[in-house]
Amino acid sequence: MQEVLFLIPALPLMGFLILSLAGRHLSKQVIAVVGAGVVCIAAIVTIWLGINFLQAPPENGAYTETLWRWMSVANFNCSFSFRIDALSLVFLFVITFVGALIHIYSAGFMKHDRDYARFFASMNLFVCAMLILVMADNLVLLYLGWEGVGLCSYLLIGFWYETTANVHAANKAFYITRIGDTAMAIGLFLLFRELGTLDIPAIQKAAPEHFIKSSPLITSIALLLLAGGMGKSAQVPLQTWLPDAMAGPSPVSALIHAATMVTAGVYLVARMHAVFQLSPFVMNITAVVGAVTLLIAGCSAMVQTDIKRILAYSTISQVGYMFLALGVGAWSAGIFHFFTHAFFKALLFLAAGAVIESLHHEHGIFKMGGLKNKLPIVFYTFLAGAAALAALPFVSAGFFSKDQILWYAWSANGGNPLLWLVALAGAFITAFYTTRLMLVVFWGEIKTDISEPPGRLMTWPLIILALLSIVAGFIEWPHNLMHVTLFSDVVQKALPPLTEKDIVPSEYIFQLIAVAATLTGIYTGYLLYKKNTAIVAKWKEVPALVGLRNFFFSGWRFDQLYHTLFVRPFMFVTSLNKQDVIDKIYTGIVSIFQWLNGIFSVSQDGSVRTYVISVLIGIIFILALQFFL
Amino acid sequence: MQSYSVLVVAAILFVLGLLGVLTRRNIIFILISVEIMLNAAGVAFVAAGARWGQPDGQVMFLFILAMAASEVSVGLALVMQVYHQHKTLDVSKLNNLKDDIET
Amino acid sequence: MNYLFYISSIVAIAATVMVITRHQPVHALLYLVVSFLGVAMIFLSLGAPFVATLEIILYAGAIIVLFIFVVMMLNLGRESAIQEKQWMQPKTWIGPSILTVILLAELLLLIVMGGSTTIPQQTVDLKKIPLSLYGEYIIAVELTGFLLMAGIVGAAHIGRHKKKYLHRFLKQEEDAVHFSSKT
Amino acid sequence: MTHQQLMALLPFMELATASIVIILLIAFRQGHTIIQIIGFLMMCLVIFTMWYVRDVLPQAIMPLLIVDGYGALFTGLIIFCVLVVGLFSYIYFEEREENPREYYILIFLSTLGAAILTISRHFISFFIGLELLSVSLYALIAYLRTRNNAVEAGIKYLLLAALTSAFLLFGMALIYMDTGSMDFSIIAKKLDSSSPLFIAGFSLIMVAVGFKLALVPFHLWAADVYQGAPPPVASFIATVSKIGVFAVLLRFAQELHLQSNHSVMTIVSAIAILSMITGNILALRQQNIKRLLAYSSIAHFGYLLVAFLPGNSRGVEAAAFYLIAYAVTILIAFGVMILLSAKDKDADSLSVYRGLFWEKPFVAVVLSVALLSLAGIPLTAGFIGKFYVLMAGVEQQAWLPVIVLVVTSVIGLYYYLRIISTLFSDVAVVIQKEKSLHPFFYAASYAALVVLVMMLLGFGVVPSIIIPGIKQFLLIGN
Amino acid sequence: MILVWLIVVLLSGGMLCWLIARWNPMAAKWIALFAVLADLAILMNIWLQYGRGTHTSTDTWMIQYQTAWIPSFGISFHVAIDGLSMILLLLTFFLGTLAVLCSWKEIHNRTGFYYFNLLWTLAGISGVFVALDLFLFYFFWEVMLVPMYLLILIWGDKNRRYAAYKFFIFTQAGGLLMLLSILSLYFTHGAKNGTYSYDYFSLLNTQLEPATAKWIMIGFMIAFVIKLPMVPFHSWLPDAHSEAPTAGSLILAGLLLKTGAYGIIRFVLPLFHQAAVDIAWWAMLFGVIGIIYGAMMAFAQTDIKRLIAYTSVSHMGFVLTGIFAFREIAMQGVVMQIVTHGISTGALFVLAGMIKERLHTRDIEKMGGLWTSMPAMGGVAMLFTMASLGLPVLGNFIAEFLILLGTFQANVLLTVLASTGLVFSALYSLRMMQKVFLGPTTSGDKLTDITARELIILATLSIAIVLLGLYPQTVMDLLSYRLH
Repeated sequence: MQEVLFLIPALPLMGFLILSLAGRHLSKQVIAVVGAGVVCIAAIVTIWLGINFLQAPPENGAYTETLWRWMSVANFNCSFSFRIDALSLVFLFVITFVGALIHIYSAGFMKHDRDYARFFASMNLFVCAMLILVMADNLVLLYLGWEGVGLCSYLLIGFWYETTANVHAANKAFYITRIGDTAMAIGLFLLFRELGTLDIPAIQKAAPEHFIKSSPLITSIALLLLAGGMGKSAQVPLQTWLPDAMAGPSPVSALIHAATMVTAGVYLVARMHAVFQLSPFVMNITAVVGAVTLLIAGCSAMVQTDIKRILAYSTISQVGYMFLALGVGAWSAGIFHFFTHAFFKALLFLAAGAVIESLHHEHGIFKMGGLKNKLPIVFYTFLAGAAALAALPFVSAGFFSKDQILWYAWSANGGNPLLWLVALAGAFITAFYTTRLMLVVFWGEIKTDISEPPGRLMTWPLIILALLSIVAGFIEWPHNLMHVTLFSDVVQKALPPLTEKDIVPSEYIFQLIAVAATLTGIYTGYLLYKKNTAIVAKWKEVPALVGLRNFFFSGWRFDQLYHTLFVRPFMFVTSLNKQDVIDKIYTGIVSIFQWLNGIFSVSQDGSVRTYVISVLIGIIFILALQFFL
Repeated sequence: MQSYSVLVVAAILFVLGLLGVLTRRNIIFILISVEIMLNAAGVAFVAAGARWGQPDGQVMFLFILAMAASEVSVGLALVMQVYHQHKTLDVSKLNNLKDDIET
Repeated sequence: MNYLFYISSIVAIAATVMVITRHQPVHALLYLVVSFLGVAMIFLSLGAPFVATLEIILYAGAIIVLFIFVVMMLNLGRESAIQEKQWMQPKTWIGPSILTVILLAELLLLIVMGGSTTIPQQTVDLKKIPLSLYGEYIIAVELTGFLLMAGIVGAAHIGRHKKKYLHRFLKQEEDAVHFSSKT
Repeated sequence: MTHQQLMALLPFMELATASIVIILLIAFRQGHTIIQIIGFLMMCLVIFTMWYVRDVLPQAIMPLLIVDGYGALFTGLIIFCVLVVGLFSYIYFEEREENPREYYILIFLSTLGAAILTISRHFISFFIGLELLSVSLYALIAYLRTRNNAVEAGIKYLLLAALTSAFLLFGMALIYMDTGSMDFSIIAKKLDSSSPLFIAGFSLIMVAVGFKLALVPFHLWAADVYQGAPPPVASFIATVSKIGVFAVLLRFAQELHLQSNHSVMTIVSAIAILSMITGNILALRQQNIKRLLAYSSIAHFGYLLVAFLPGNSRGVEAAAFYLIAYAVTILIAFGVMILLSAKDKDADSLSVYRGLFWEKPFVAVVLSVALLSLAGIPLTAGFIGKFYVLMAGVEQQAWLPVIVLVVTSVIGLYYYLRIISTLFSDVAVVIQKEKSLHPFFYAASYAALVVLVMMLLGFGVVPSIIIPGIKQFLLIGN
Repeated sequence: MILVWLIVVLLSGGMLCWLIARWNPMAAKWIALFAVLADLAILMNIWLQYGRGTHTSTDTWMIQYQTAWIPSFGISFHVAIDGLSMILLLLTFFLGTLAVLCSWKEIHNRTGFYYFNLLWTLAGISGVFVALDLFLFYFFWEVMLVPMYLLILIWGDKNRRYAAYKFFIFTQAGGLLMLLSILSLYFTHGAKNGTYSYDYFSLLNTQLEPATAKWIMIGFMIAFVIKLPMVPFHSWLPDAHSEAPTAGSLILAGLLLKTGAYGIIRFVLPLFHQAAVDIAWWAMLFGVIGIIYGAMMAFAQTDIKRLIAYTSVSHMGFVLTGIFAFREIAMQGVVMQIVTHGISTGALFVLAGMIKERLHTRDIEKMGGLWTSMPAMGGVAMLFTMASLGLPVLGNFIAEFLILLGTFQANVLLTVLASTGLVFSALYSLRMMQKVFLGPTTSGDKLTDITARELIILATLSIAIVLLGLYPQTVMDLLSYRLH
């Protein structure tokens, strides 16, 4: 069983190698078969492996496989080795399965693109890197995957590189995530210095023994790792890259910037729970970051006009929920939300992609409209996704996962009423903007002509994902309603147990409030964008509201802030010193000598008298020397 | 007679010759001044010889004499050449050889 | 003898001062003769009659005559005197004078610091001079011969007066041009 | 004078005879070539004799001279240089319409002077040797008297040389007054090292020596004279004259143990430091190769003084090796210049050398090697020389001069590289095809250059082929 | 003796190239290629013989050869290789081969002399890596200088004269100080032990006064950090790199800089251990300054070769920091960095050369969108850009990671600062990629993508960098031959 672990990342890697080396000479069909095929096989292998895993759990809760010794210096050893436990398995499943669907979708979506091979190569590489990330047995290998997905994200955001803005967006994504990565790397150094190992199981084991709980040391380690996670998962304050990352093709947004890569931070925090648990302070920080992020991003999502940006902000916001869950100690809830979110957000992006593709690459939602009848499959699937996003009670996967988070935000040991309140507000906001999106895009009158409806390659994945968006939640029910805990049972094996507060109000009340918030949100959306659109028009004349709207629209002006704080000064300093001041020192020395040469040359004026005077001065000097010695 | 008094006289003569070299423009004068300096050195030698009661000082003077003679002969030949080529004996006109500072 | 030394020293120094300040070449040369005579007297006072004689014969006699000969040959007279006069402004000699005075001061200081012994007032035996010349210093004398030869050969070559020719074949043409310009 | 003393003096006598022979040849109206060949043979004879008589060394010819290994080494070097200079002179003068016959007399006489300097141990021989050298040089510098500025260079050299000779004499007189002898070894015995008269005397002697070696601040003549003099004469000044004078200075210092005299060492260090700095800075932007070489030689003798400072055997070896390397290098540089000189104009402007590599690769490479040697880059003798000198300096822990040496060498690199980069620059000047040299001259001068370059590289890569020889020579008489 | 042959092959090959090019320039190329390949083969053979097996003997030196050279000074021709030398020599001949290949078409004139200089530079470099006599070391140190100078001077770009001077004078200035230090060490050692020798092994045992050791070490250090280069002494590098021909840049970046690092590891640390420990903090600080300063400079450049040159400054900052951390992990990282930087930066220079060959400009403002016409080159460029910014899988990551991991144990603050280099490297690398290969297409005419010869060069480099990233242990084992 364990011997095939390497196949899972190796298959996409093979696809990448074939496509990148020989891609130019292959026909599009072959490319699509190779590109999507390897991921499908990987998915099959994963599922087979998963079934085995569930049926006969390995002894220590994980499959491991060591490929080769990577580095071994002094006391530092690390290998190319994989390890799959329940947590990894969830991620593996999502990555390969959703990945496979998205690849299939892409085969249709990208069929007119010139760089078909490059697209699939990058996608395969991404899958490979992401798989390594979640399968890594040690943090160095995890870091390898971590950076690898960053690279692929960069490559794919800038896929249409001929537009400068896309390239800038790609760079931005890379830069900002790199900041987080660097922090994480420093965290690794610190961990290694303390524990002398970077193997994950070893860390899990050694950390509680070695560190004193809440000591500054463990806090800094956890903070640094968290910073890494925040960069990758677009959490405040490192969230600004994700909305821009929508410059990439929609399948990319679906795969990387919704389903998988942005949740790498979640994975990291969950994976390193041993470290995080030792520092309640950092746990709190994580929760607060999540809460703040979900609110900020949610507000921005409310006013966006670009369909993909709305989804992007909503992604940030949903990942914020996951962080919140992790922060309060509801580990499995966070992962569960990741699980459901992967389906419905991927679905939403893919569907949005289909919409955009059909509307001649139109992104603005106010230029869409009335697509309900024109693109029925897209509409219904989108609806399923939107319902999940808005957490429509009982009929969507999103409801089950989000409800858990809301509940634990208050009731878990790290929970807090304030966090709950924020999460609740977030739920309302989410419902509101989802409704707004649906109404504007699919109802109303047609504003842009439709070219061709998406083909079957594109619709089938949509349908599968839509089904999953509805049913995926059923594996885990709130325990006061129906005791189904299939998901947490599995995941819990790899995660610490949840501890709840002793005294909490009844869970039903919370569920009711949450449902109410969602429904209110949906109604508000309906009110403003369907029933009585005049209200919005009226608001547009109030300067304060317009200001607020612009503030939200620009993502709370984080970009401008960073621009003035970091980018501009950096550009200024570098451009100031383009010619290298240090070089001036040397050119200065040279000029001094040239000047001296000029001075000395004056003595060579060809006059005998000068020469004699020089002799005279010389002897005077030499004789004078005697008197001073 | 003290030895230093002779040396003082020799030094004065020597320095006067040097002053002559510095202040005169005519090459002939400069040569003359050099002769004065050589002569001053001769005085010092003879004085030193006298002090130690040796003939070496005077012998040295003879060599100085010979050297002065040969020097003057070549020197004057050069003076003639200079005069023929430059039509002047002004030493400050002889400055074709010098550093040309490039800019 | 001491008086002889001091008087002749004063004469020599005074005459030397005159040498370096005269404008007329011939005047300067005549003062130079006086200076040499003074030096000869100093030699005499130091008990070196032989070199005193040589000083008069060779320096005052031969070398000065050589100078005078050149001065006459080049016809340096009034012109050169005027030129020197223009040149001998205070600004030209004041700087060098200061420097030379410093040098003199340093030399005198070192000489005086060097202490003094009395110079014996006796003539070095005249015989000793030729004996050492042709005894231990014989090689030096021979070399002096070569030195004089170098002087003669050098002077003979340099002093030879030749027109500037680019090439020997051009000589005749140039002569022709020269000739035509004269007529 | 004993037989052995005569034997020891034989090479010097042959040198003297050579000048007489030339006079006789001139008297019998022999041509340039004959004179050249005879002169060449005489030189070879001198070297041969030197080799022949080495067994009787050391021989002191009291009180003036001592022919020991040290003297023989430097005399040999001088003769070697003259041999090469003579060859170049032949080529040079054959091209020019100037009667070159007296030239050889003067060359022999000045060589004699320099050779005497290397073996003198007495003020009188020191003085006579120096004067013999200088008086001949006056005439040699102005030898091409009809050429522009040759006479100017001659008169400048004459006036200053005579002036500094007066200083030399006065200095000698002071020392004589102080010690009662002009014999180096007796002076050493009687010397009270802190005697003011001696210090004054030595300072005045340093003026003359400094002048001849073109040390700062007595260096100002050098560039003008190099520029005005014919290249063979300039190379003669740069090598023979300086070697001779340096040899006598070194002997004087060794005999008197001057290196242990604090004030003397201060003077010498000061001069060395000033020379290194001034020479290199003056050369920085110089466009005239002759002047540039003059400036660089100022710096090089500053370096050499660093080897002079320790006063131990290593210092002497270093100086000897450095002088050998320097002489070979300078001869190459001037040889190339002579080879490239047009009839009416010496190849002293840097523009002549532009792109030379593409026109005459061999000559350019040879010149580059010489320049690299001057700059002290490995594979060349100049490197080993500089290394030797540094070694001597470091051993003595003369840190200030050593540091100055290093820093100024770096500055010096600039102008050597400037020439090299000119040689390799793209724009090749169309060299006017004048009457080219006779093939024989080409062959001869090329052969000479090849030999010199082989020496330069040989000493640079395998210095062992010469260092033991130097040591052996220096041991004779010690 | 085989080590002498390594150098002799290059030297004589160079001479032969020069001589034969008069008649047949093509033959010169083949001779050059053959000479370098021959050396590579010889070295591989040695490696297989000595390097692979588990070394049981305590002797860390694989091969030694010693013969008298200048006995009167105590100088011998002493060469030897251990793991470190072996790694660097392999790198030398590897990059040397590529340098010959990438000059194949670029150099049209004076081919013979060109290859002469190229091979002699390589000979000097290999000499530096094997010399165990300090004099010999210095000798080779300078020998590699002159031909490199000529390479820049003759075949360089527009401003080549200036660059060549600067390169030469900077290096020579450091070299002379090193010479002074060598001499001081020689005499100090001689005075203490009575034997005067330049031999590495005998000098190793010199007991030095702390003050003396400090001064002598500073002389060595200055020479090495100029070559490395450390920041205030780096200013020769951008000029030299940007003006040199492609092969010149390749050798400069790939090998010449490494001699500085090698010198520190081989000489400074063992000879003056305590003194080195004393200045460690400062050295690391300057390393960190170099990392950040170089990166910022690289970000500002518009000349592609200058940009890459400044990245070298930044990367070499890691080397300096790593060496003075005095941790084995960091040291392994340093050696990895030496190797991988040689390959990745070398590759970038090769790419820059290829671009310049096609566009006739080095100004990145005039480039853009080259991916469209040259996807293959773009892909390779992307690979090496990523290598340069330290992406895992590629060798540079291993190097930088190990260095930082090691230095972290020595000094937390400086390591944190050094780690910001990771961010900065992303800044300049991606900017370069964006300006050159991405963005709107500017060049109207169709450009040819890489040719077969270029493909060989780039593919070799790419494979090397990936292999180093995945199996760095090979290099590490080789090095531990020395360390243990």
